[in-house]
Amino acid sequence: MQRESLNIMIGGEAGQGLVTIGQILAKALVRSGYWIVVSQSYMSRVRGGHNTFTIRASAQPLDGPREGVDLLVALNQETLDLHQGELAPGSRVLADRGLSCAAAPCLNVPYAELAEERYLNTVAVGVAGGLLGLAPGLLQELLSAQLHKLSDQVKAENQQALGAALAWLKKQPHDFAPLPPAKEQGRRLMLSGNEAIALGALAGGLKFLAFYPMTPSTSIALTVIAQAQKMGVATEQAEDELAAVNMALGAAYAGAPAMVCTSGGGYALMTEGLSLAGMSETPLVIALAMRPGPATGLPTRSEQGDLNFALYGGHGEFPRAALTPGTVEECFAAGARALRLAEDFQTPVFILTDQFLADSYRAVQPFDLGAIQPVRPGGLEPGPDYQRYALTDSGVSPRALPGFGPGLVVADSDEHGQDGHISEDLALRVVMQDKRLRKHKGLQEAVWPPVFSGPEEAELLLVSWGSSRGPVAEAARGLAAQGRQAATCHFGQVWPLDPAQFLERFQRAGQVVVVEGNAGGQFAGLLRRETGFAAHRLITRYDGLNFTPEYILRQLAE
Amino acid sequence: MQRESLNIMIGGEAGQGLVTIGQILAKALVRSGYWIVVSQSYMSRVRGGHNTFTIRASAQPLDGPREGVDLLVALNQETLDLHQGELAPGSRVLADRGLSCAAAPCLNVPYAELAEERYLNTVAVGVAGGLLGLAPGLLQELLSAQLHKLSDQVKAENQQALGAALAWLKKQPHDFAPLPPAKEQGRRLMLSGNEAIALGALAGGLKFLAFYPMTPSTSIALTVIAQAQKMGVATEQAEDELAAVNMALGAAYAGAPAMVCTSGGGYALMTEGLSLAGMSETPLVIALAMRPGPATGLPTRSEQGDLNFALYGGHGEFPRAALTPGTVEECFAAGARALRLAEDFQTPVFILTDQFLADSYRAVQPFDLGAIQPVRPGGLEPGPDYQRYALTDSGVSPRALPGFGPGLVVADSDEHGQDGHISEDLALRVVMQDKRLRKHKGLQEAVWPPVFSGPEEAELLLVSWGSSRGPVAEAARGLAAQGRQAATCHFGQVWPLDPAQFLERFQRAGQVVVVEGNAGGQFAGLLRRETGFAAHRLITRYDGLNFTPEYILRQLAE
Amino acid sequence: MVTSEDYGQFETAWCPGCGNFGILKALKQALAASDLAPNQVLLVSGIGQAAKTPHYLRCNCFNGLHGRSLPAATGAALANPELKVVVTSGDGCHYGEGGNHFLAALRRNVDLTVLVHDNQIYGLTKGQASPTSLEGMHTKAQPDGVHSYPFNPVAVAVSCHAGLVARGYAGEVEHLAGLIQLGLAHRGLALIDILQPCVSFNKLNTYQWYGQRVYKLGAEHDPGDWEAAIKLSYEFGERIPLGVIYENQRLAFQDHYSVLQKGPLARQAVDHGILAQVMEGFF
Amino acid sequence: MVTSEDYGQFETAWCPGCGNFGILKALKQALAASDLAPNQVLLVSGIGQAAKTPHYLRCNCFNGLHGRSLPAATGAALANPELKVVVTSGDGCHYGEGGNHFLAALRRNVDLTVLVHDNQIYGLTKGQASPTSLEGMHTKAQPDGVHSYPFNPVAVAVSCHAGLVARGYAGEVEHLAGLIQLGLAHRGLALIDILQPCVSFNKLNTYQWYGQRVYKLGAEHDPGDWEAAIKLSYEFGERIPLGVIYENQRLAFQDHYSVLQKGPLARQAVDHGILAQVMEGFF
Ligand SMILES: Cc1ncc(C[n+]2csc(CCOP(=O)(O)OP(=O)(O)O)c2C)c(N)n1
Ligand SMILES: Cc1ncc(C[n+]2csc(CCOP(=O)(O)OP(=O)(O)O)c2C)c(N)n1
Ligand code: SF4
Ligand code: SF4
Ligand SMILES: [Mg+2]
Ligand SMILES: [Mg+2]
Repeated sequence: MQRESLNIMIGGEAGQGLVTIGQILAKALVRSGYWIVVSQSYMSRVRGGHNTFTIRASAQPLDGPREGVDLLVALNQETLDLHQGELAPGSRVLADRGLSCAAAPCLNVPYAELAEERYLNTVAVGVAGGLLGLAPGLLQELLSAQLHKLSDQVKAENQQALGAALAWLKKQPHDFAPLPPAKEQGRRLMLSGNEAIALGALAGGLKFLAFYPMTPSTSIALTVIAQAQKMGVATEQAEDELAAVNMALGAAYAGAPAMVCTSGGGYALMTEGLSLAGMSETPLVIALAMRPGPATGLPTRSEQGDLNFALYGGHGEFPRAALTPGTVEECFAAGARALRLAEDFQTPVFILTDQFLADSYRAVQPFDLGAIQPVRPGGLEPGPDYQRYALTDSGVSPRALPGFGPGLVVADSDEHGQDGHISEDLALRVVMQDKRLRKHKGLQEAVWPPVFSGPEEAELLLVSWGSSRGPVAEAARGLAAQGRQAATCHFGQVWPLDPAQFLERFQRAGQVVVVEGNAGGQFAGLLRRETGFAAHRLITRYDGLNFTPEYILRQLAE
Repeated sequence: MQRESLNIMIGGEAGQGLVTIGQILAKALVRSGYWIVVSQSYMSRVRGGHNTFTIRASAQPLDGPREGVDLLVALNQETLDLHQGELAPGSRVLADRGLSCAAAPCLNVPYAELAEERYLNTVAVGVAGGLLGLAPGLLQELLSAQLHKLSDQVKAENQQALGAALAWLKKQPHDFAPLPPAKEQGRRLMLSGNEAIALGALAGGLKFLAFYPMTPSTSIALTVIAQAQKMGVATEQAEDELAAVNMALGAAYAGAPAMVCTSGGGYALMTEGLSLAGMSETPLVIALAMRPGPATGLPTRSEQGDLNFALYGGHGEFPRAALTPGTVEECFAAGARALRLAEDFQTPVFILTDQFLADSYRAVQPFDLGAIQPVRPGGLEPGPDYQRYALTDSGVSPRALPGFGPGLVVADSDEHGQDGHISEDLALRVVMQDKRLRKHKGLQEAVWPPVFSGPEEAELLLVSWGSSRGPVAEAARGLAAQGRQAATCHFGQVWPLDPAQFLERFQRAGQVVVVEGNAGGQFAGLLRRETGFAAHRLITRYDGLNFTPEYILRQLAE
Repeated sequence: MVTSEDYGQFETAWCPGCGNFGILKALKQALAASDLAPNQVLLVSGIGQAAKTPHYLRCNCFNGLHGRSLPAATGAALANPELKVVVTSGDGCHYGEGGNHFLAALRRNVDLTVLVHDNQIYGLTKGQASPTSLEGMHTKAQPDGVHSYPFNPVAVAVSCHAGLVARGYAGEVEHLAGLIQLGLAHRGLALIDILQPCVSFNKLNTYQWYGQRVYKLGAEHDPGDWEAAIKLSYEFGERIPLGVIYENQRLAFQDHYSVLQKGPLARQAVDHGILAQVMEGFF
Repeated sequence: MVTSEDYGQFETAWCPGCGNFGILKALKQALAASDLAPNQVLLVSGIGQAAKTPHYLRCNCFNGLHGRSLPAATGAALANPELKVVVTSGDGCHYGEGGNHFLAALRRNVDLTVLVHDNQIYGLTKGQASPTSLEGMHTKAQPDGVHSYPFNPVAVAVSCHAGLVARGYAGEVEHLAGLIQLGLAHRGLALIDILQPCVSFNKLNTYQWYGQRVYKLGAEHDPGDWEAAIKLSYEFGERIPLGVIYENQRLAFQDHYSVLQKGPLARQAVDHGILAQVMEGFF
């Protein structure tokens, strides 16, 4: 039996190192030419509990995760107990000798015999890698890379453990059906959504990042910080989110393209600064990685519940844009694009992601950096008569940087005149508010259009934004396989909307179903508000998990 | 010539005491049986600049302000220069001797001769009061009340100044047409919108108030604070708005019905706490007095620009209600009502007001306090098995207070079980989120229905929320006078909406015009989102001033 | 007689070996020794590993937002003066996100017992520097080392004339329980900054590191002597004093409120008669 | 040579007699005496009467949010090390709404000159207590008097080892100008807490009140002596010292950033070649 795709789940307690096992296996799969989609599920604790790292792999391109487990690498009995119900036909379990599983054939690995306890992870990599048919040399190489900072002895003992695992496996009779060999794919990166946002932002010209740690956004910051020196970026962990956003605004004003990253509660604290970005016309990128709320909610899980808050957060009215990447490639593009939009329109721009996509590793073709023009603010020298808020048709005033010329750059949080100085002239207020709001048109013209796929005249049109893109694409494929005329439409940007890009096709579709990870149908509400179009149906999810095609199909079948 | 209503404007610098003059005249008018609507316009400074206090008075009930000035009490030349264009036919100007006005007959008051400079305000009260035909005894009485804390000598000198002013006026030939005498009205209060919110909240059972000063919300807090000891309310000026909202939540949890008051930027800082109110199911009233944004904007002016932010502020999804009083009576009712809703549904409730209504004094019939049942939280003793978040059909769990019984009251910001303890059970998450969101239905059933007036089958239906109620009512009256079939619909509560209460009538109307004080048409957008109904037309205002009937009629005529 | 067992025994989500276990134990002991029953006690916390504490003992609990435990506790204390309000959160919560509330609470001298589980790191978010992290400490978020001067909570608390200021150590449970008991007995804000090893992320300030440095203050130190306290509060290096560093008898914040003399606000009926009198002022 | 006149003369929205006028004058003098041209200087402020200052002199200006001037200034200073960044806001802004940023900025020791117009009141919002209001002061918002212990910014700054800590007085313009000039010259955070009479709302801490108490520190005080500085920082009562209370030579925050050695970030081109190398780590 050969499979179209394979789900490998590594499960155990926090602190058992399952992410390390998962990353090595995932990278080995990518290097071997497979496509992957990783889903990580973890609890809000550092040790104990129950976490999983699941890799879906295929020799064909993949759009999203699937349910079911084909290979379960169980680091403890709890993993077996919790996940045996998900085991698919033909699946196998890898577990330590003492552990037992009724639902599927179990390879009981004699971990203790094969290596010291602290090399358990390495043994697991070896056995699982072997079962998956991954080349031993590749596993060795990735293991060394993983261990590059450690002592020679530790390295050697690890390689020994790997060898022992592979040798042991060879002697085990098993008929686990691996994936078909993959085509040679050339070199590809393995990136999570958050890493891609960070790298995209660096490609786009990021020069300043401030943040306050908050799951699931922190890895954006850590990715930037790790490269900050090399890339010439100034970063700072702020004392709170209020500081983070105001630092970013100060930096952006002074010429450093700036980003903050945060999650719901931290974003709440940034909304006053968001409004200041709107008023002071300071470029600002906010990467908002969503998790289930309200309040602290489920801090390590996924949700798309903060769309409304992103669109309407901040007091008063001002233009903004919201990018909602659905793939890791789109995350990278969004990182660069957000900086460009923020700079070109001098206003805040969101990148909305969620825990699922943030932590989801994928195989990605190398990016064409040459196609990205990094932002360079303040080409203009402030001349002696420079006016920061000069009136223009587009609403965008030529931007100059303080200290870069003889003139002065005056930015203000109060209503102000073209020169930036505080004013209580009420007629001027209207002129300046109209100026700022005019930028909406430019943002709308620059919008990333939604991406349709599938038949023009669809019986069913599944609409996604953000991370539901992949599951929706897979669900549509499933529907097509059932012979249904299913199309998809993905919004990689949800604001502004340009109805000309989609409305007519929505109106033509038999049934329009919006698929989004919240309870309220926030995007569906936005569509109706902006176009009058009421989606025929809503598929929501708010249990902290990402969508899967199976979930969507089940809902549709109800 | 006798007038239907009269506009009295007092203008001068901040620090010249024009509010004192205005308040005494306004109260004298109220005591004399007139109806009043006050509009205050002031700058963000303590001394200097240009402020006005305008009283519209009539022997008939009034709904809102009007443009034009019939009596201009000018405390400086600037007032004359700025406002002479607004002088109506038959108007008069009161000004000091040196000042001049070309546009209308000017009574040049010899202030320096009539009293010492520091009694200028008293002289102005005397002359203006005399012109308005107010009883000297009444003016004397109100002046004493105003001065009750001062020395006998100062009191005597003030009364002397008043007498001198009245005597001087008697000798001046003038044909200023005052208002017709008013009917005896019984005792009425003179209250501003903010005072009414505060008193309404006290009537409704307010026991705790935390705030951080912010125009135009501060007077709500100051009104409560002035009565706190008497009414048994604990109040505190917090170190910031983050503290204010979290103090209120702690107090509410522990059994004190609690309110915060703030304006846009301060509210932004409260949105994280708002979300906590939603998650922890803690009653919370937020009085949000709006002013033009974004950011600091125009801190002392009016706008209705934060509706979206009130409705969608806070991360995650949770139920809420938003009251939008349009009159001072509604402000009082909203103060009490908000506490009731917050307690009954254990969720945040907004009172949205704006600078215009906040500072607008009106004549108000005494309230029937007997009709208000003050909130008394925690009738329930926590028994040994008390569960703070017990599941119910309504979504509302019986609330008990910590320390009031043997059981324990556990409130949590994380997702939690019925017992309040943190949980990462994802199925439970859905159960609890559904429980919380079910409260929306109860809130919807309890909604204040919109108030229609005018013909059932209207050619034109003017829709208002919040402070635009009065101007819209007056505009409709103007249209009716022109023979047009104009009706109005006022939303004293904008969330939840129950379309059954209005949609059919909207659909029947010839043209539905939403009148709101922002640029984006936020309520119109909400209507469309929730009902699909797209208003035919939008009348907006965002120059910092309130609506007037004239403004609305001009816009309609365009 | 209340015993430690009345406060129950629960599974925690903490790492084995974490200093929080010692603090939890000491807290239960102190509550029992103070003869406080679970339903008389309110534990207020923020978010973090430390802030999970209220879920691990039987008591009333308001587990609020990261950094905002002090305002919530202040509100609760002003609503019901009969509750014994204890605040328990991390260094990140109190001195980072909540720094402004920390200053304000000290200055108010709210009658609260404030336990800061000071592990000099952000534990729950996996090991970034906290305000008390020492200069030069390396983390993934501070790969070049911490550049800020460490926050000295004890010094700032003494300088703001907080009611009682003490330092404890999670490795000295009995001593810590004693300090918490003193804190519970003190009327006014009692800050107990507790050195708390984080075995997962703080590889610098370990049990060994603390063990080599801490010493217990003896009778030679007079906590009533503010100048001595100020001086002592700066001792944090080769030697770290444990014990009560400062104590005064300033009026507790609650005691300024006459309404609180009448007990919990929820028990005081709203008097519409008085409100009617108040309204008289507006006629 | 830059002169005070280069900084212009503008109409203000302040009350006649306000202490802010003296501060504005001293600031202009100090900038001129430091030979800083308006386009080299960035004034960052929050919201309040004090925070309007940047509108009243010719210079670059970022007038941000109430309480958030320090983070904005920190960001600007990290983006362009060639700007001379001066922060000017009120006591409410810095010690109230922005208290947490104040602590963090002191600990970072960002190279900023921070002027706090300390009128011990909220001026712009018409007279509520500020963190530095003295206990017992009555206002409409505190009709029973202020209950909190007043915040001592100087003591907290010294305790956090801020670079330079000084106190000035709006009534002593020349002396204040000298302090600001020292602050501008100091590399690191220079806090200048400035006693500023508010003639409209603070009827307690008047010109007369301050005048009777202030005295200028002489050579007998060594700002390098931290212990002496700590002690002196608590002197605020019958006598109030003016002058530099503390100064150290800690590395300024910016000096930890190697990227800033290369000048303003806006002048440094993004190197996609290096990024391509970085990407190698992800293959
Ligand atoms: C507003 C906000 N920002 C960030 C977070 C994420 N967060 C949770 S715990 C924590 C730090 C915890 O550190 P500390 O308070 O020292 O507690 P510890 O885990 O070390 O006990 C952070 C940053 C949050 N929950 N809310
Ligand atoms: C978030 C926020 N809260 C409140 C306000 C209102 N506000 C403006 S200025 C001010 C206080 C000003 O006091 P201070 O900083 O001492 O300055 P001063 O006017 O005394 O110079 C306040 C509370 C605001 N602008 N923003
Ligand atoms: S991460 Fe540190 S503080 Fe958190 S539980 Fe583990 S050891 Fe304790
Ligand atoms: S209110 Fe006070 S601080 Fe503000 S300008 Fe007037 S005197 Fe100065
Ligand atoms: Mg910690
Ligand atoms: Mg002040």
